[in-house]
Amino acid sequence: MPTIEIDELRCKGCGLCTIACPKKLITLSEQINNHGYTPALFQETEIKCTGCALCAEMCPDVAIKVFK
Amino acid sequence: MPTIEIDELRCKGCGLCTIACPKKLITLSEQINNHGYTPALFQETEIKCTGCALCAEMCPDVAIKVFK
Amino acid sequence: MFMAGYGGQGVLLAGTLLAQAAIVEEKNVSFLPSYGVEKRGGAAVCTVVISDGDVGSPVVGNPSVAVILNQSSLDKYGPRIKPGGICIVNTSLVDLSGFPRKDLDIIAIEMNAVAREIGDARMVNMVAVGAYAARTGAVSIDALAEALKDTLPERNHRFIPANVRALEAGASLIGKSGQV
Amino acid sequence: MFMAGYGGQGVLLAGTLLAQAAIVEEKNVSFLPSYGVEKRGGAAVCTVVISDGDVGSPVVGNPSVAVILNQSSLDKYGPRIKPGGICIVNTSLVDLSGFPRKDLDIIAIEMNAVAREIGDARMVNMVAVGAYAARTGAVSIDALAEALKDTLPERNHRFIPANVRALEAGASLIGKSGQV
Amino acid sequence: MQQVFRRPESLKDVQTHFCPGCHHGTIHRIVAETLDEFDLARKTIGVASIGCSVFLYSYFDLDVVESPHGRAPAVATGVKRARPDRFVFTYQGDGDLAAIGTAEIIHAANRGEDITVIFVNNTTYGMTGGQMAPTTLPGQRTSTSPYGRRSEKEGFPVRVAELLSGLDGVAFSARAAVNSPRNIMDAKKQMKKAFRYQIEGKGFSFVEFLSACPTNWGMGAIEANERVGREMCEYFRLGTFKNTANL
Amino acid sequence: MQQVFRRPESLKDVQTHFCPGCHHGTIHRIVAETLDEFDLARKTIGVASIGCSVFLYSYFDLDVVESPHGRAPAVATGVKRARPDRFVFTYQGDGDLAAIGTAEIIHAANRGEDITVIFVNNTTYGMTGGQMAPTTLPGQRTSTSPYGRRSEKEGFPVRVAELLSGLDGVAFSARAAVNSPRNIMDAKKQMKKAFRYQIEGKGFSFVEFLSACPTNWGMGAIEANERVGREMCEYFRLGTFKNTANL
Amino acid sequence: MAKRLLVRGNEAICMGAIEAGCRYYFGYPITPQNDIPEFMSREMPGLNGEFIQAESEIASINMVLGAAATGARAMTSSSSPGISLKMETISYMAGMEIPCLIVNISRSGPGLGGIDASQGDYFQAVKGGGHGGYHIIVLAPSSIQEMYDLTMLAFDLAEIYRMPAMILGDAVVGQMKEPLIPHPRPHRELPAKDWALRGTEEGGQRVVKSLFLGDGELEAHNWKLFAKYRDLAAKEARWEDYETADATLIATGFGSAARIAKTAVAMAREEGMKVGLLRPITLFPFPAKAFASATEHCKTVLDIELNTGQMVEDVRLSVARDAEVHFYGRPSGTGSLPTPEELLEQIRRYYRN
Amino acid sequence: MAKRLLVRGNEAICMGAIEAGCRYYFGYPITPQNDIPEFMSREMPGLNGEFIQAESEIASINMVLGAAATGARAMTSSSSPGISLKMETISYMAGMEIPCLIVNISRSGPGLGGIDASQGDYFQAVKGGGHGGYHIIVLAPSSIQEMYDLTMLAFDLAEIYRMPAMILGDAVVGQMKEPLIPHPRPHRELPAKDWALRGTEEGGQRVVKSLFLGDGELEAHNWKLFAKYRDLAAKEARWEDYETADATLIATGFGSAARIAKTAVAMAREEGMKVGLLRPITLFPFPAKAFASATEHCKTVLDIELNTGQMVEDVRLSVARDAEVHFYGRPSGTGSLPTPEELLEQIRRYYRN
Ligand SMILES: Cc1ncc(C[n+]2csc(CCOP(=O)(O)OP(=O)(O)O)c2C)c(N)n1
Ligand SMILES: Cc1ncc(C[n+]2csc(CCOP(=O)(O)OP(=O)(O)O)c2C)c(N)n1
Ligand code: SF4
Ligand code: SF4
Ligand code: SF4
Ligand code: SF4
Ligand code: SF4
Ligand code: SF4
Ligand SMILES: [Mg+2]
Ligand SMILES: [Mg+2]
Repeated sequence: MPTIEIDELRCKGCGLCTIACPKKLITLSEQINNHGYTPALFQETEIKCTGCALCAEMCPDVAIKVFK
Repeated sequence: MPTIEIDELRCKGCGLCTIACPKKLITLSEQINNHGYTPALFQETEIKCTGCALCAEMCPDVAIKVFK
Repeated sequence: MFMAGYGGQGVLLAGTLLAQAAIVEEKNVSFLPSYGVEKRGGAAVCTVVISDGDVGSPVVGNPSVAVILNQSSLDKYGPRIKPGGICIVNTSLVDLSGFPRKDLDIIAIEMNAVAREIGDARMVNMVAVGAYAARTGAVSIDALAEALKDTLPERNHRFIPANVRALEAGASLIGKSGQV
Repeated sequence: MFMAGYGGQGVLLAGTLLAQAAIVEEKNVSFLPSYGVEKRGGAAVCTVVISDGDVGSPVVGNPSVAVILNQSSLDKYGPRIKPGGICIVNTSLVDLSGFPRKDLDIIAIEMNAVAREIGDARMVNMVAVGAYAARTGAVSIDALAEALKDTLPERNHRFIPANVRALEAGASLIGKSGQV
Repeated sequence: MQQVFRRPESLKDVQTHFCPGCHHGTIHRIVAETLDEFDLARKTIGVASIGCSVFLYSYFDLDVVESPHGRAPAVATGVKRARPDRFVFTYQGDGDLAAIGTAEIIHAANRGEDITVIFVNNTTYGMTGGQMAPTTLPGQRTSTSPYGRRSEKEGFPVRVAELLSGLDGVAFSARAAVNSPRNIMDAKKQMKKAFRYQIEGKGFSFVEFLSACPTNWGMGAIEANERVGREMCEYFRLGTFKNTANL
Repeated sequence: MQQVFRRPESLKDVQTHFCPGCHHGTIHRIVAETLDEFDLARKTIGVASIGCSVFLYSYFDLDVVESPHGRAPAVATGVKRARPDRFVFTYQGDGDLAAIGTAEIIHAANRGEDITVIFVNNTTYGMTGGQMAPTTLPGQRTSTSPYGRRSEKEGFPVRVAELLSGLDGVAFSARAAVNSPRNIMDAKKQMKKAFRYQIEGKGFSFVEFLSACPTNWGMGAIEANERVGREMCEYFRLGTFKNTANL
Repeated sequence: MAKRLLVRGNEAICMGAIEAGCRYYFGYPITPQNDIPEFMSREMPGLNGEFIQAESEIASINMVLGAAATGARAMTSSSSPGISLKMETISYMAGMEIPCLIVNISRSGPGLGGIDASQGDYFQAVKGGGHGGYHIIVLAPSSIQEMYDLTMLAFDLAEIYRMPAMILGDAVVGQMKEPLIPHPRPHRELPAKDWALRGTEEGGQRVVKSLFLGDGELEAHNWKLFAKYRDLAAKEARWEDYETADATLIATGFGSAARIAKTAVAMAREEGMKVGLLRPITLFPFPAKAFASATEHCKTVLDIELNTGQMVEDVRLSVARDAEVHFYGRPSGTGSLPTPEELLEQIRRYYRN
Repeated sequence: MAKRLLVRGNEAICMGAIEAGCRYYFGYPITPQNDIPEFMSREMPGLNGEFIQAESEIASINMVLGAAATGARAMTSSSSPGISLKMETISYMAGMEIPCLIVNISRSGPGLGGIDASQGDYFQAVKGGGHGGYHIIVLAPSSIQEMYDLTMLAFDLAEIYRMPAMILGDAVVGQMKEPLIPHPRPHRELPAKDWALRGTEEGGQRVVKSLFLGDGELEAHNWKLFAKYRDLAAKEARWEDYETADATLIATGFGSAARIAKTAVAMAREEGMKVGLLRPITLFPFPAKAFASATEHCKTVLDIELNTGQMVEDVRLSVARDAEVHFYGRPSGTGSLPTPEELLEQIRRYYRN
């Protein structure tokens, strides 16, 4: 099943992946990480990740790996 | 009667007036002037100067006065 | 006086406020900021020298008072504080357990917590300044309150009361226990 | 040795030729050109120092020999010639009547006329060099003739005979009268 | 299961200093992917300019030379002439390329140097704190146009990709944006074309990237990203302005 | 009998240092006539550049400031901003304007500075002895392109009038030649239009003059004059490239 | 007590410039002096002045050249690499005798270096980094009040001597905030600007240029400039003298280094050492006589600079022949600003009773 | 006797550069050095090298930076105003430790000035006209043979010390023709260029830069550069000593001025005066020790320069404490080149038996 992995330490919480995902599977955390950012969280609902990698393409920090 | 006056000391003998005059009334002298140039000479023949000033317009050294 | 934290904690604003308060009290003062090349996430550091006479060097090698707002600042600047000096630490973000110096008067305040308590998490810097002022007497809380007018841009004057509350909260922690 | 004229008289070529001839004779030499900012009609001046030993200064304040090709050069440089020195003058273009110095060995040559006589009006510079060489013995006419090969670009080598004739014509004027 | 998206090899696995949502990161990745794709990384010499991208060597695993502000095209010219067998690119901001470096970019382009120029237009001087750039939009407030850019005194934004395409030496000139996955795909295609021009020795190639600078625009990352599509793409038309060999 | 052609008043009655047949003289006269015509001479500040026209102040009876090589448009910007009530023009060669001064001309033009730029294109560096210029024609031999300009390494001649007309700040841009009485008449018209733009406060105006440099082209004056019409006018098209107010 | 404002050094320069009547600012961004163009971009429009962010440092100094050639007070500011780019034009302006103000809030080098406070540009400023052997007036403030006052002075001296003037500061005096007492521009007799361009309707032709081709003309022009420099040295050298009268060691330095050194000197005095500070305020003209006379009695000088040794050459050229000049340098970069404690250590090292 | 060619100084530089293996020339026209780009434009194509007439002096020095960063021998040449424009990049190259050759056939200034021989750029060349406190190697030929030989030396020293080198000449040594004996480039041990860029396929990443932001990094880098300068002074100072052994007056000067002075000294000797000449060949490193030891016994020094006084500061800083240093300057311009007779007059003025 397609999925993604977000590198919490690389993520700067910009949120660009959240608007890129056509399935709206990514949100920003409420918690601040070590660098002071609120990183992105991947959470599947009944809608599943298609592995389209649009989120990863949008991520300026190359913080997302996509598997399919 | 239209005529022109060539300032011998300003003339650098470039000859551009000679090709500009539609009546071919200007030639270059054989004699070197004080600055080492062969200045232009105005000489009417049976053909007369029309005062068209084309020679003066062409002269880079503003060495020609035109009267009409 | 030396204050260090990370960008966004309001270190430079706090330093400016202190300097302005010194002016209110007709003292001499210098405020020297310094921050990393990166615009975000870098360290923010400033030195404020308050004096009744001439202010000499705006750079201080071994400050007698340091206000430390985050862990990396303690690690970096902790060793430089003058023996016998005062070190005011934001223990919300700093773990003092590994800090070796015993020759300092260490004042530990959970500044983030205090700030949250008074209702504005961003007021950590004001809590720190309040504590500093109360502990050292370098400037009065009144002068600080007065100075806020010149320090904050007009459009932020509506936040002055909140800032004053934070200053007072910081001061009161000193006042309460003499030594926290 | 100092040579001055106006641009177009071949002063720099003449100087280079002299320098090259000195090399042919295994002497030391320096050639220093100088000319006005304007590309045309300016003054052209050069200094050639020939020596059996080291050449020191390429700049000479009071040359012992001067070759003067036009009037303005005489006016400007005449006064600088070393007392007792030699002054070779192109009287085709220079009027010596107003020249006050009596302490010089003045050699007057109608160089333009001489050049025209041998058939090439542009050879004024060569006439001058020939006269100079003959008068001072600094270099031989043979060395000059030899040097022409290195001085003139390949495509002008066909003019070498004419140049040599001019050199010789200049020299012969000295030869003939010892002192013109 | 297979990894279908990964960090390109020529991009080092380190945290960048770029602000959250800064498109420099995206553009870095696109450049790195293209280098990987053509297997160029190990025969490349990169030319860094002065701006937020000055740390090129910290992020790209390439030989890199730093150049004085605005001079990267001249430096790249020197590199390429000395090592014509290497792949050479510059990476420059709009302050760097379109202001102080105007003469250098125009003449490197006009000579048709066999290099690739990557131009990041974020309508401001990012590194120095958001001053007005030659590409700042009319009315845009920056730290040195506090009342908004007044075109009658400060001129209009320079459209560099179009300007350069007017020079005979330019083989390829295009403008791309990275504000949406779709534009990113297009941007990669333009980057590939530009690289192919150099690989095939066909002359000067140029890609302008519209880029967000959330920090100096005083916007959140998402809002800044939207501004690129809304305001910038309108003034700076995306597309190919010159493509001499039709690659 | 009446004098129908005379030396313009703002041109001093002195011999110039220009070589025989050099078009700088003609262009000087055209500029002076236009100044006279609009009665501008006494409220003008001229900006001289470095090149054969460096002695502007010796020939024009105007207040003049000299500018470092290539920087005349920046100097003129400073003059005009400080004295907006004065008429300000620069007079620049192709080495000066199109090489070292590229950034300054492009940005003064782009800002739409209210100045007039007189650009003399003679396809070479006249004053320094005939080196290759950005405007040197393909194949043209110069002292630094001894084998002829090789476009593949040295690029193509820059068409400045066209290039500038692509900038929004430019109000008027034209190219003229002075190689025949007819072209001289046209050139005067272009000069007048350019001046009117500034007089009416309508923005940046620019006229490029094709010009002969017999000395460095290694030609007689007449032959050089002919080359302008034969070779230059072909590559550098005469005409108006921008005329925003249709003056 | 007059109203004291808490002002950043860079802004004090702007306030001084505006008070001095400067209405033309041309610049280009570079850290750590961006406060200056930013301040001027806010203020100039309202003052009927002009602010241009030019396409480069070269363009900006040439805009200054143009504006100043009309007699207007004009300025530019930059930091080290940007100042290097201005060298050609500064040489022109010196040769053309155009007054103006150039601010260098210098940063650490060479090359791109860093943005920390540095004094690596002393030679460039004082000896003439441009070609042709010229000098400009160089003032080195060490407090915010001086940033303000010396800016006004710079404009006046520039006009009196018809030459460019420079404020040479760094990130310490540029970024620091201190109380500033603004005051009206002090009155100084200024010569008429009979050279300024304005169109001949106001008189005969005026030409502002540096090209001199007549026989001997350029040499005479150079000696004329040289005479100005000597005049400046005689009349305008300024320095701060702090406790040197009985000193057996004199510390010296300029700008921010001197400011730090002063505290070290005070600390030394507290320890009973007879130490003083002689701080050049004008770097050009260099206060050579002050050094000569101070070293009549005090034979040990310790020069402190944020570089590997520049002003020390002028100190050595100025002191009495038998004086010893020591040097302590911290070429700057991140984390390299010396502290008063560190300088006190150096004083102890060379101090003899 | 080997074949002697009559060669112009500017061309001797080109011949030396080509013999030294330089195949990359980038320049921009300016009098009086146009022979150099013109020569190189003729020769480079046939030698499989590259000649670019760049759009400006700034572009040319940056092309040099790029080519030299790959380890190639590259050069540029210009004259004073053009050299001023290169200051920023020269500071970069010093900071980046890139070897290269810069030729300055300097002209009279300041500003546009004139095209006559001048030594007004000594300070700029030697003290570092760019920002940040760096130095470059500066060699001052005074004959055509030296133009050739020192050009080769400059390339080697630049590589050995990894820094830019400059030939500082003027129109006299640039335009003058003298016999030249060409010879193969002398062998010198050169270090491996393990820093040169070449693409990582030949090893790990290489970066050529001058930005150092780590704590203390830039300061350490500056001290490292400083150590090179000291090393240079110890190992590479070169000078000509002419009859100084028994001299009671030593004349000094560099380049063309020294050449003229040498004849004046010879004339003085002929008059029976004990006069010598000490001519620095390397201006940086300055041969300070030669001056110190020569002035152990000879207490009068007469420095002659084509400016209002520049090298004289280094002479003063170098001589024995009790030596007197006099200065005679002719800031140059049309008609201002001093003659040997004139300098002899100056020698007489200061000569004491
Ligand atoms: C000669 C010089 N001038 C100015 C600077 C300061 N400076 C550093 S980066 C920069 C411009 C940054 O803007 P841009 O090129 O648009 O890049 P961005 O940071 O926006 O990506 C400037 C002006 C410098 N380093 N050198
Ligand atoms: C900074 C600088 N670089 C180079 C020069 C030398 N120089 C003088 S005039 C000139 C160019 C002349 O060419 P152009 O601008 O085409 O004018 P022209 O003489 O052809 O009319 C040059 C390069 C200079 N004076 N200053
Ligand atoms: S791969 Fe596609 S579907 Fe999956 S999280 Fe990313 S954008 Fe959403
Ligand atoms: S785009 Fe990347 S950096 Fe931004 S929030 Fe998503 S994962 Fe984090
Ligand atoms: S005025 Fe006309 S006709 Fe008369 S000479 Fe001149 S060109 Fe010829
Ligand atoms: S055009 Fe003028 S300069 Fe030329 S020959 Fe005729 S009169 Fe003389
Ligand atoms: S300042 Fe702007 S350009 Fe620079 S890293 Fe931040 S967002 Fe990107
Ligand atoms: S060199 Fe050329 S441009 Fe200069 S005056 Fe002579 S002909 Fe005219
Ligand atoms: Mg930008
Ligand atoms: Mg030209």
